[in-house]
Amino acid sequence: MANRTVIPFGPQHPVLPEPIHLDLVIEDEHVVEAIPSFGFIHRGLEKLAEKRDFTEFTFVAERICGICSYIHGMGYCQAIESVMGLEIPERAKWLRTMWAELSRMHSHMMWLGLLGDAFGFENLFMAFWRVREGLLDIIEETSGGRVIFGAAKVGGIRRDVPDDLLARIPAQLAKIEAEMRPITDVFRDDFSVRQRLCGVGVLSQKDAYDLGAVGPVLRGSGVAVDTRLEGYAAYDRVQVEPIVESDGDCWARAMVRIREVYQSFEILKQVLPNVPAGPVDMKVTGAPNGEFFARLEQPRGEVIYYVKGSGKKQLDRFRVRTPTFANIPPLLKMLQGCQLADVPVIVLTIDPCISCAER
Amino acid sequence: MNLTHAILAALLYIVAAPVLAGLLAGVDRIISARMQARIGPPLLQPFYDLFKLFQKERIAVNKTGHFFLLGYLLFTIIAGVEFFIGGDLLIVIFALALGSVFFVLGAFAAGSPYSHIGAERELIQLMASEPMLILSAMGFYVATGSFQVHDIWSRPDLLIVILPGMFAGLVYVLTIKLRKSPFDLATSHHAHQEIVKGITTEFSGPYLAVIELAHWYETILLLGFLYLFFAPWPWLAVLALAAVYFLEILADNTNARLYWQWVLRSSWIFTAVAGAGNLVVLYYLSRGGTP
Amino acid sequence: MTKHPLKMTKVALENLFQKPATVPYPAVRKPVYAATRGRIAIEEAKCILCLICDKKCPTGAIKVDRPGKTWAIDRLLCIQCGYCVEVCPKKCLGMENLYSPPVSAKAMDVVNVPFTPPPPKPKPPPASATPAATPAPEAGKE
Amino acid sequence: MKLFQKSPWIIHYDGASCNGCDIEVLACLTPRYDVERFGIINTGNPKHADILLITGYINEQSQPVVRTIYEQMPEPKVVVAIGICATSGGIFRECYNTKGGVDSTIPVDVYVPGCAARPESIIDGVVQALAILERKKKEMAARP
Repeated sequence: MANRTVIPFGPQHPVLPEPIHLDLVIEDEHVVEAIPSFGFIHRGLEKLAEKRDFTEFTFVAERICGICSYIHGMGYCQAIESVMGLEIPERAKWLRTMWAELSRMHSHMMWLGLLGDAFGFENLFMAFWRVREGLLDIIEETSGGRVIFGAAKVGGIRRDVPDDLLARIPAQLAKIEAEMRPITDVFRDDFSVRQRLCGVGVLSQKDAYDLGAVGPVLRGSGVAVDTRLEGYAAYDRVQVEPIVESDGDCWARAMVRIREVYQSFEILKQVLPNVPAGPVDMKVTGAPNGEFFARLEQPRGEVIYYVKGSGKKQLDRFRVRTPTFANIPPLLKMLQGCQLADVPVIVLTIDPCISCAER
Repeated sequence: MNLTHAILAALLYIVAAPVLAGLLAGVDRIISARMQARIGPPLLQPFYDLFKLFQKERIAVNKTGHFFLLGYLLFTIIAGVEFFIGGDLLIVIFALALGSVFFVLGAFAAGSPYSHIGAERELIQLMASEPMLILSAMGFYVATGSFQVHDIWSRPDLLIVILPGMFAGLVYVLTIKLRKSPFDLATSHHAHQEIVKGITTEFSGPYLAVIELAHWYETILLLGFLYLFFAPWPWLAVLALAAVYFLEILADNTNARLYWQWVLRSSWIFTAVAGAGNLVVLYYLSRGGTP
Repeated sequence: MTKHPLKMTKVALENLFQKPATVPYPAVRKPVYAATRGRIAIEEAKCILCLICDKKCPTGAIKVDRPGKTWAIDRLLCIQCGYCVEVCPKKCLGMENLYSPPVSAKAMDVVNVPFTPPPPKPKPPPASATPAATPAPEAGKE
Repeated sequence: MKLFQKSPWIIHYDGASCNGCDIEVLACLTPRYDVERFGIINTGNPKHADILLITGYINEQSQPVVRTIYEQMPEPKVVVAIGICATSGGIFRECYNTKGGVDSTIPVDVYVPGCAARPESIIDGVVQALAILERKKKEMAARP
């Protein structure tokens, strides 16, 4: 005979740096239901595409989200290039792959820190963000921006990376990897961390599939789907295996991300020595006429870009289905019946990027 | 202890405890920052914070809540004064509990659900910590034959030797009382807490400062409790207290926040094993080995 | 799987006895890289007031006034994308590595440009804008 | 003693930004930049905060939220708009549901440019805000 209380969670909440509002109906400390409300961050970028020149829209596409910024820009450009039938230079493809992996790593490390923070482990937050700064240095040195890379361009990339810099990166990455090891071990082994993650927010394989989960949420529940296997950019020439955990709980999702960071180190080891010489961009004339779906793997999961043009400089239609958007139904499922203390942890395990979800 | 001494001790506690606790909090924050590979704030930062809070605008969510807060401060100080003038240990423990109850009532007086949940968790923490405190009073009684703090600290023998379980139990409970991770359920020194600031959410400006001040008095009182175990050897006591506090900071920086169920269960088990176990052994020994 | 229950304790204690990772910012500044995008700067002597940057800027931060002979940028609108630098036909715009400082009031950064545009062009403003903008894509993709 | 300069507590709200500035605000708290050196704590609770760091522009839905947070903060308080979106609407200025920068809803004291604003820039902005906070404190004391 517990009292039902409604706890407003967000839009301003210390655990969530982003605005999403959840009305948590709780009995004692158990969540009976979570009712989301959205729109705090809706910008209407898909409408904006109709006003902007399609090449200039790249800058907007990069700002769909500041965390997976580069992959948004890259995915948009890929969709446009496919409509226009452009085959971009090899060097650009390899450098795109490099940045995509760097951005995945920085996103995952950021997330691991935030997850630590969500269960009150401040030191873990600090540790991951400390290590992540080294990665941001690499990103800034190669692309010129810390979080918004500004390197995507229709027909290639906007900025070439000098070869001596490319040669220097592996050493820097090795240092970061060495710093990563002890703190990811904490995630794997620490008693209090396991108390807070194991068996929490379990999403069965069937539920994950039926509710349309994507990315680490889906893979954490034992479904091996990774859009990188589609072989866009240079992914057809590097070895990528989908990383799968079978438990479906918060710990499994964290493990998927940790292992993906290490996988990215491996991919970069394959990419960096193999970047071919040559031009990085090509001349783009005309305007897109036709439509295309581009599918990419973001840190948060599969993202879909749809573009439709009719030979004008402005696109007729632009649509992006972001991974967070797809992961919200599984989230609501996971929240049912959890403890109040688990809410931030579970919300974070889908790696919510609300600005992606609402565009 | 005569009256003049008592008044002096009380005044000394009222004046010196916040200074000492503030410095301790400053050291705590610096060491925490270093453990996180940061430089951290200046040593006097807790004082800057406190005085700033007193200068902020007064926003009253609920006047009753503020009255209860004054009760919290008052009873915490009374508990401390009773302790440092060498008074009755039981009065100390119950005045301290009363102060905490006032704090909880203050949080309940505000309408916010965060504040309510924080208050409920504070009650749970009280439930987790009180048995050990009461048990320790019994431990002191069995060991010294008196509940008077004055009698306990003027004993020539080192109490830690016969009450190690009590000491361990109190250290465990201290983590709860100091609001350190893994037991920072009701509120936290850090921002990131699923219930925002928990029990302190609805208090701002000077009222928040009162809470902080009361917390400081409480910290010194609890450290005083631990001091009793080493009373004849002050240097050893200071060293031991420093070590205990360092361990608390280390625990804070190496643990996730746990569930309230876990906190309650573990502290009771710990109380039962370390505290009660110690007591049983003590009884056994005091009867010359016959039960 | 190996168990390291005290791994974090080790990390915390190591951190305690090491130099903090902090760069004490106002006193010491982390070096900027050659690629770092900070703020847009103009070599006004080279500018021909062609309006391309004005037209191409994704946020409309750059305002070029041909009759008044000024080039102006709103620092609070500039997203440092560097597109103007790419499209400038005279390469008079550049990306500095240092960012622009915070301000408490909004203001345009106005630069006087010595170049005098040929007189016939600015007379019909819509007509002058179009021919100036058309060569832009070629200029940007050389 | 200039206490407000020594102990500014911040609260961070994401109006409608792309997250770029938000993660840079959080990066300020982390070891590399460590703003706790200036006594800055991220409180996450408007009732405890002195400085409102706000990123992203304002839309219909976030407007009442921003206003509420601002009103819940006790005096003296300052608002720092971080990033281009917060200062002017930035690249999303022409979107259909934009209200404009943060100053369309609440008074802004310091504008921090940058897309995304760099942590150094944010630190500069907050340090500028401290002087304003101190001034507001004096004004508050002078008021009857």
